[in-house]
Amino acid sequence: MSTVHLSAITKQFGKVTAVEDLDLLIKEGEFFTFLGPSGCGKTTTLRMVAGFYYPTKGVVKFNDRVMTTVPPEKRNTGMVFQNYALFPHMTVFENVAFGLKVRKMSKEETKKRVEDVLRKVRLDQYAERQVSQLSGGQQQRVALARALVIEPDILLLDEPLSNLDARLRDEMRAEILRLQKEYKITTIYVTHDQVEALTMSDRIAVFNSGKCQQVGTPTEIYNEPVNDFVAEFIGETNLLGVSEAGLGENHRLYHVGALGSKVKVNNTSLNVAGYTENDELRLSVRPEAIEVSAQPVAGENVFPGKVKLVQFTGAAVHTYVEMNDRLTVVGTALNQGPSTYLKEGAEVYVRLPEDQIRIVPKAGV
Amino acid sequence: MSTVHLSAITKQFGKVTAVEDLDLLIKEGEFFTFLGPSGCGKTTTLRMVAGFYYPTKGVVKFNDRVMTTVPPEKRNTGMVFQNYALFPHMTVFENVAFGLKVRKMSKEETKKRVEDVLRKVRLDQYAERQVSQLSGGQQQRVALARALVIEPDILLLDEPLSNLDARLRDEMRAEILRLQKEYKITTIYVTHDQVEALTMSDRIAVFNSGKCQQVGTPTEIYNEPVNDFVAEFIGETNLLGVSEAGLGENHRLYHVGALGSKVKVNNTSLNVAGYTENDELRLSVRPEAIEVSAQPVAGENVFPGKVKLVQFTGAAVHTYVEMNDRLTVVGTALNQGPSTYLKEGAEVYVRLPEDQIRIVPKAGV
Amino acid sequence: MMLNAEKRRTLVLLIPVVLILTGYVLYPTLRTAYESFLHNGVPSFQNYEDFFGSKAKANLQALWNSVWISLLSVLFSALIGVPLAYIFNRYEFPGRRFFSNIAIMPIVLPSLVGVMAFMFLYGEAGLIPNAIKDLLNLSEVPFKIGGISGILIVHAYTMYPYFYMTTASALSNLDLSLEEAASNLGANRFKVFWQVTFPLLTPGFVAASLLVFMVSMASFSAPFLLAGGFRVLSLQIYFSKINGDLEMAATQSVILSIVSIAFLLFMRWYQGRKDYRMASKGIGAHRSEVNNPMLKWTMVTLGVFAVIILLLPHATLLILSLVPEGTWTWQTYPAVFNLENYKMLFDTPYIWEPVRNSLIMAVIACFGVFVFGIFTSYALVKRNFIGKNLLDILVMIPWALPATVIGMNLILAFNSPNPFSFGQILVGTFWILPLAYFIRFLPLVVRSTNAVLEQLDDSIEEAAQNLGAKWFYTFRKVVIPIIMPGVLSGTLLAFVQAVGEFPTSVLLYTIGNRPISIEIMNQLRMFNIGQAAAYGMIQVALIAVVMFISSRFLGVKAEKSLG
Amino acid sequence: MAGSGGGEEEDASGTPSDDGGGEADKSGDLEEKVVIYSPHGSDILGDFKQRFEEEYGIKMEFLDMGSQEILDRIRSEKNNTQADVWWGAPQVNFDQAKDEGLLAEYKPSYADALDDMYYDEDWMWTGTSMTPEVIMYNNKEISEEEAPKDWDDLIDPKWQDELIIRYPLASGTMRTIYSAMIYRTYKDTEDTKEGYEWLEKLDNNTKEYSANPELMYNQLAKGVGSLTVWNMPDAVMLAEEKGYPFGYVLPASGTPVLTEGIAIVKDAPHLKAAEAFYEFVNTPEAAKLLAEKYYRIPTRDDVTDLPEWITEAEDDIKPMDIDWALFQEKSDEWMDHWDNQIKNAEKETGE
Ligand SMILES: Nc1ncnc2c1ncn2[C@@H]1O[C@H](COP(=O)(O)OP(=O)(O)OP(=O)(O)O)[C@@H](O)[C@H]1O
Ligand SMILES: Nc1ncnc2c1ncn2[C@@H]1O[C@H](COP(=O)(O)OP(=O)(O)OP(=O)(O)O)[C@@H](O)[C@H]1O
Ligand SMILES: [Mg+2]
Ligand SMILES: [Mg+2]
Repeated sequence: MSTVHLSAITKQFGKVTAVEDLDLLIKEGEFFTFLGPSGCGKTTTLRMVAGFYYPTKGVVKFNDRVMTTVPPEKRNTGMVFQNYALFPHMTVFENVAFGLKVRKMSKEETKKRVEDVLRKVRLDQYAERQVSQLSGGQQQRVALARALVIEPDILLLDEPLSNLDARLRDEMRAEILRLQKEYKITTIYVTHDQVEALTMSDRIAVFNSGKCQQVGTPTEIYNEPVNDFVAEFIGETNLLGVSEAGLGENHRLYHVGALGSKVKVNNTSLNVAGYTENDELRLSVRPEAIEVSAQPVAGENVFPGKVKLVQFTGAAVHTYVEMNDRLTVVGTALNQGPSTYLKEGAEVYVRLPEDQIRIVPKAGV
Repeated sequence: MSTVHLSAITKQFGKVTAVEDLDLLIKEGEFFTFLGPSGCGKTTTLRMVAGFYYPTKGVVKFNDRVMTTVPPEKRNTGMVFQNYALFPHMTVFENVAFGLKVRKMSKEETKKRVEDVLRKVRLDQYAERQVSQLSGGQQQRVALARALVIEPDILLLDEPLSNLDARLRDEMRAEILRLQKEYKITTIYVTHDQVEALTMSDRIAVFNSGKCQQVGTPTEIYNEPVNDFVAEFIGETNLLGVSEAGLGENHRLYHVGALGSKVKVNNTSLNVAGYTENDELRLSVRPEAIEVSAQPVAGENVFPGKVKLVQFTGAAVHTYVEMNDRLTVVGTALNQGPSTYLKEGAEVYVRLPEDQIRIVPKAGV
Repeated sequence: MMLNAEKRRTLVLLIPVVLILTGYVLYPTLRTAYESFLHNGVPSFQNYEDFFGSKAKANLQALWNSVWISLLSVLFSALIGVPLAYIFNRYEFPGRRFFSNIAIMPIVLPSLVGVMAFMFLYGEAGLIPNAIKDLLNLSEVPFKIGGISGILIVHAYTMYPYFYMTTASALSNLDLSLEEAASNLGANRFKVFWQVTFPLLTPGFVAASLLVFMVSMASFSAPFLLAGGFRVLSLQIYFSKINGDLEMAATQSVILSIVSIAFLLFMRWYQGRKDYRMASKGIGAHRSEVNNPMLKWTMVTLGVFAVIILLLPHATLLILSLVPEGTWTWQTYPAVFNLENYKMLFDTPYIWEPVRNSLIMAVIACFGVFVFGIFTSYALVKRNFIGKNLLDILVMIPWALPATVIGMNLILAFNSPNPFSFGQILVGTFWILPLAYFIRFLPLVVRSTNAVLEQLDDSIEEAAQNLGAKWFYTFRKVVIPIIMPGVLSGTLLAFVQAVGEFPTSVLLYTIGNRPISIEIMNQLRMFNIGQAAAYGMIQVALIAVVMFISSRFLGVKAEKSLG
Repeated sequence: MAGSGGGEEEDASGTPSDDGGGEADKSGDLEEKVVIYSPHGSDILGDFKQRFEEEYGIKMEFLDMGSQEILDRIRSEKNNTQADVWWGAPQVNFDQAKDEGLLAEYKPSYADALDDMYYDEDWMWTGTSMTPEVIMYNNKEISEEEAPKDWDDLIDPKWQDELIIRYPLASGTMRTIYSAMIYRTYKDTEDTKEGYEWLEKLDNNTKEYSANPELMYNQLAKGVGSLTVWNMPDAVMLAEEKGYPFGYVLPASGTPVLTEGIAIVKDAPHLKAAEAFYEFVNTPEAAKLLAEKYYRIPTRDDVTDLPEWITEAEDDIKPMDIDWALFQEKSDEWMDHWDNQIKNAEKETGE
């Protein structure tokens, strides 16, 4: 029930700069996700919000209160640590009850709420176990329960579901979202699971090497990445180096070096990101947008190729098509049973739909 | 370069039975994956293979040697621990070099190989850091490098990529597979990421509560689950309770309680799992198999419904269709841009293709 | 301004620590240092000139002897204490608990009678050498202790518990999956121990090495009783004092402290080079399993054997207490046993008074060191502030100085009213002894607590704070329970030592608070070795009971965290 | 016996405390208690406590500790005096205390019965018993005939490794003996050379330096060594009381005789009681009791019916003529030399 405002935050460890000049405004009750490669500064940022690190430069505000150096226990945030940080000398119940005991809640009320949350994370039978006797995923759920049970103003979740199986993860996601909406808890979420990020978040910030690349809603981030880093990092994509080659009425032409030919792209802001003259350009096309077909297909941007590999991933099937010795593209189709898979080595036609291509600049370093 | 043979393995911790009566034969050079919900006994099994636990009952064999109580250091396995278990008093380099030093490898050779593997896990710049100064994902990669560098006979990986982002995970997967194939290392892999499991594995074992439910290749497991637990656990699916309702020439009829009508299913072993008379039956149909359309569609098993929720997950779009107040099914389509999404509340038609339905028995407890 | 809250907290923590240390350690020590710069009452460097000049030969030799004896004592204590701790804490075998309790019995042995028991046991006229001689019909005793070997053996025997206890508590906090990772990488048990376990126990070793080094630098009874002519610094101090040259004694004390402190700084540096916080993900405290029956029985045999050796001096003490006066003089073996010594002892009307005094004073002092030690150690390990090294030195000084010097310091500082004694003259009152014990044994608790705190991952504390716990609450409910094994082992050591403390007691006791050790000493002075031994047995029994109770009731809680 | 003894003593002396029958009267002008620091051990002290309390009806408290410690302690309690009487220590200790101004003057009623060897010229202390030093031997190993007869016999090479010596720096007895050995020639030559040479030879014959008497007795009794030098009362006591196989020889050429004394501590909080106690422990009856039961040779020449071992030896004791003031002045230096040069040269480790 707070906004979180980070302005011009920099954090250095000795000579290492973990976070650089970060500006973020997270709205009240928002579910906000940090995405980014390993070591890009997500945990560090979270810890500055929680109060375990003080920024080297910059200000942290909750609502309008400056919190930069307020000690952690006065911030009423609930955090799930990347390494869980469970209290080894306590049982599961005691771990979860800790925050309530601190808040001087009555015995019965504590018991009720702890049992309640343990049921939600499917650990009600484990209440009396020592935490060292739990499996990895069970420990992670204890950490989650411990942060949820205090119904904090701000919830900080550092990869809270990374050790859970898909089904349980679904349930936990639903539970977190339910609580979050119910109590309007401002939530900052760190995850490496893109589906998780895309389905749960109100907004997402994409980090790279301590810098924020883009902030936006999931569809914005996915469909309208501002640069090739975001395009490539979120979801699968085929990235091809291109250069401008002409302007049509409703479309633009780009020359694709690796294909040795031109590609037509709709001239909308959805298909062409903002860029300047000096930028190197990339063409990004998602595998699921690519049509791969054994028969010649009608339309623009059709190129022949040869199936190199067919990869089964459950719901989807990836088809790797070799266009020439310099270029392979991936297409994705839904899994409609083994009979529909293309054969490796088959000659195919690949279409890059002009309305689903996006031209982005190369990210600065 | 060993087979791993577990016969009739049971492991108990006091009164808790973590693994029960497990039989597995993992072939030489095979990439074998354990899948299963949190706390089902995956880590425990892995630890018995590594030699950290001794089975309460049963025998562990590598090739034909009984290894049940051979100490860990004589097994030449390489393990990535779920909790990393990095040596806090050593730098990244020293951590990785440890196994080589134990093997009395020369200084230069050690240096060469450590640098090599660190480059592969993208940590070459971090060689001299203390491990406490690394981010979670970086630590995990050190653990991975440490296990890979010794090129063991058997590689045991306990959720080795859970803290990595999708892109890095892809790279690491490729690296693991490359090494695994190159040196023909028998690999046992634990993961919660199904795409990972399905794309990497030669075979998969699905566990539930300490018991093995099914062993098979990824397509077998996905397309021909033996029971509803496996069907539901691997991938998304719609599960409907059914009862037998008749037998056609090439098809069978099942009565779906929740729909109040019959469904036609092809009568092949692909579409109907083995079951006995006493089994309760379930109909499983994957979301990506379901056709959802605003126009009435031709064919069998078409039912009307109303769109309840459209969920964007990146490459795919899930459509939740309410058939009646007892039943909602999910259909998945590829993301072809926001314009193609169905509207919530729209009247639609849902087809359950008869060749993509699978009838499975309910799993015993 | 940036680090306000953090700094304020550190400050609040530091103020009492600094105050107490200044008042009761620094101030008295400075008094002594000041004394060393007086020559016949006039300020000068004469004493130091003497030390390195005219008296250099003896002094430097004593210094050198002290140093290498101490280093060897550290080595030997480690050689005994570490393996014992490892075996008794790592392997589950029949009688493990019993053995592990016995293992700290040496520390129960009252120092003076203890060393004498050693001589009765292993000296040239001792029971064991003569028994072997008679059994094998040798013409000469096969071995005897005495001189340097004697000092080293006695040091190793009485000081290895420092290693044993700190190692044991550090082991209990060690993440076992680290060892598993090592053995998985192909390291055999030996390598695992040397390359992983051993380095990770560094904080524990550092603590123990410091304690042993300093205590043997200052050790008195052993060199004095076993090698009367052998020159070590602690004896030089004693003799200077006996010869009436207080200023020289002070000078020698200063030198001794400087050496000890140098060692302290060296160890701190050594430890500071690396990180020992086990910050791995989740909790990996799975206990390794041993099923090998061979190994198990080897352990049991080893255990039994060790226990016998460890308890022989106690047995000797028991024998001495049972031999009536005058029946074991020239005889090789005692022939008559009865309870006469005990009877004579219990006939004295005030027999229980010293026992009660010792207990009360030890309890008071231990309560003090327990509380104060935890806070001090926490400040030292988990807080950053300027002058941390200095504070650490201050804490260790009472341990670095010979006990007699501490006693002298206190006399000098508190035989006139000053603010730290609340305007009272403390010398000659009841409180001076508990205070002395408090000061002397504070380093024990601080060291052993440091060792476990070093291993504690910060994120545990952070988690508690994040859940809204105030610092103190976190400290009480999270930090303390986790470090309890370390704190308790330190406090237990302190208690045991306080009950038997002699060198400062003898300087400071009064009629009203006469402790056991003084009573033993008095019996010895009257040549009543039997009654002294009987008194010693009472002390042993007393401490054994306390240890038993604490391991029963407090140990249970501490062990819970081991999983 | 104590009761009647007390009465007689007061008759003879006419001490400040008035005579009178009742105990209550005796304690009339005394303070409620008296505090004694003494190294005499709880046996003697307990015995005297009982007798004194019976006689005077006030409490006697005692601290039982070594004489060196008493000195240290009285020194450290200077600002806050706790003790009234210091009973028992060699005269050197008292002299030192006197020099430091720690003692109070008191001339006891029995002053006339003391030889002037046995009191301080300023009456800061008086002697209560005397302690001649002797050569003590294990009579299971050495017969009476074989035993050395005089100091110089001890340095005969045939006793190589036969001597067990109490470590001299820590022992008043041994310091006195060692100093006396130097003083024998020093008093004429003003040179310590001969004395040092003698000590060097003694050091040669010494097998072990014992840290405390108990260990020395043990080593001697069990035959680790067979000879030592020690004081006569202890030698008698050990043989008669504790069953040690010890005999002793009074050196023919004379021996140092130590005086043990008593003194009142300066600023004693219970002065009257202190004086009463001072008198009480050196009545003839008390002296006799000490001699008979606790092997102390009285300094008073008016004690009769002494045990045989004292009367027999009385003629053999030839007190060495010693300048105690010089002793006190020089002995630190001499012992320092012994410690640094003599012991050093020969016996590094004492092994
Ligand atoms: N030392 C122990 N004592 C008691 N029970 C234990 C112990 N270790 C594990 N268990 C229990 O055994 C079961 C299996 O644990 P295991 O660690 O093998 O699970 P897992 O399949 O690896 O789960 P996850 O995916 O969450 O890591 C769990 O229910 C766990 O609580
Ligand atoms: N105490 C420290 N000292 C030095 N460098 C540090 C320290 N803590 C973190 N870093 C570095 O700062 C960078 C950011 O770390 P951070 O933990 O925020 O990464 P992250 O985004 O959470 O990564 P991951 O997804 O792998 O957990 C990393 O490169 C890390 O090595
Ligand atoms: Mg992180
Ligand atoms: Mg696991």
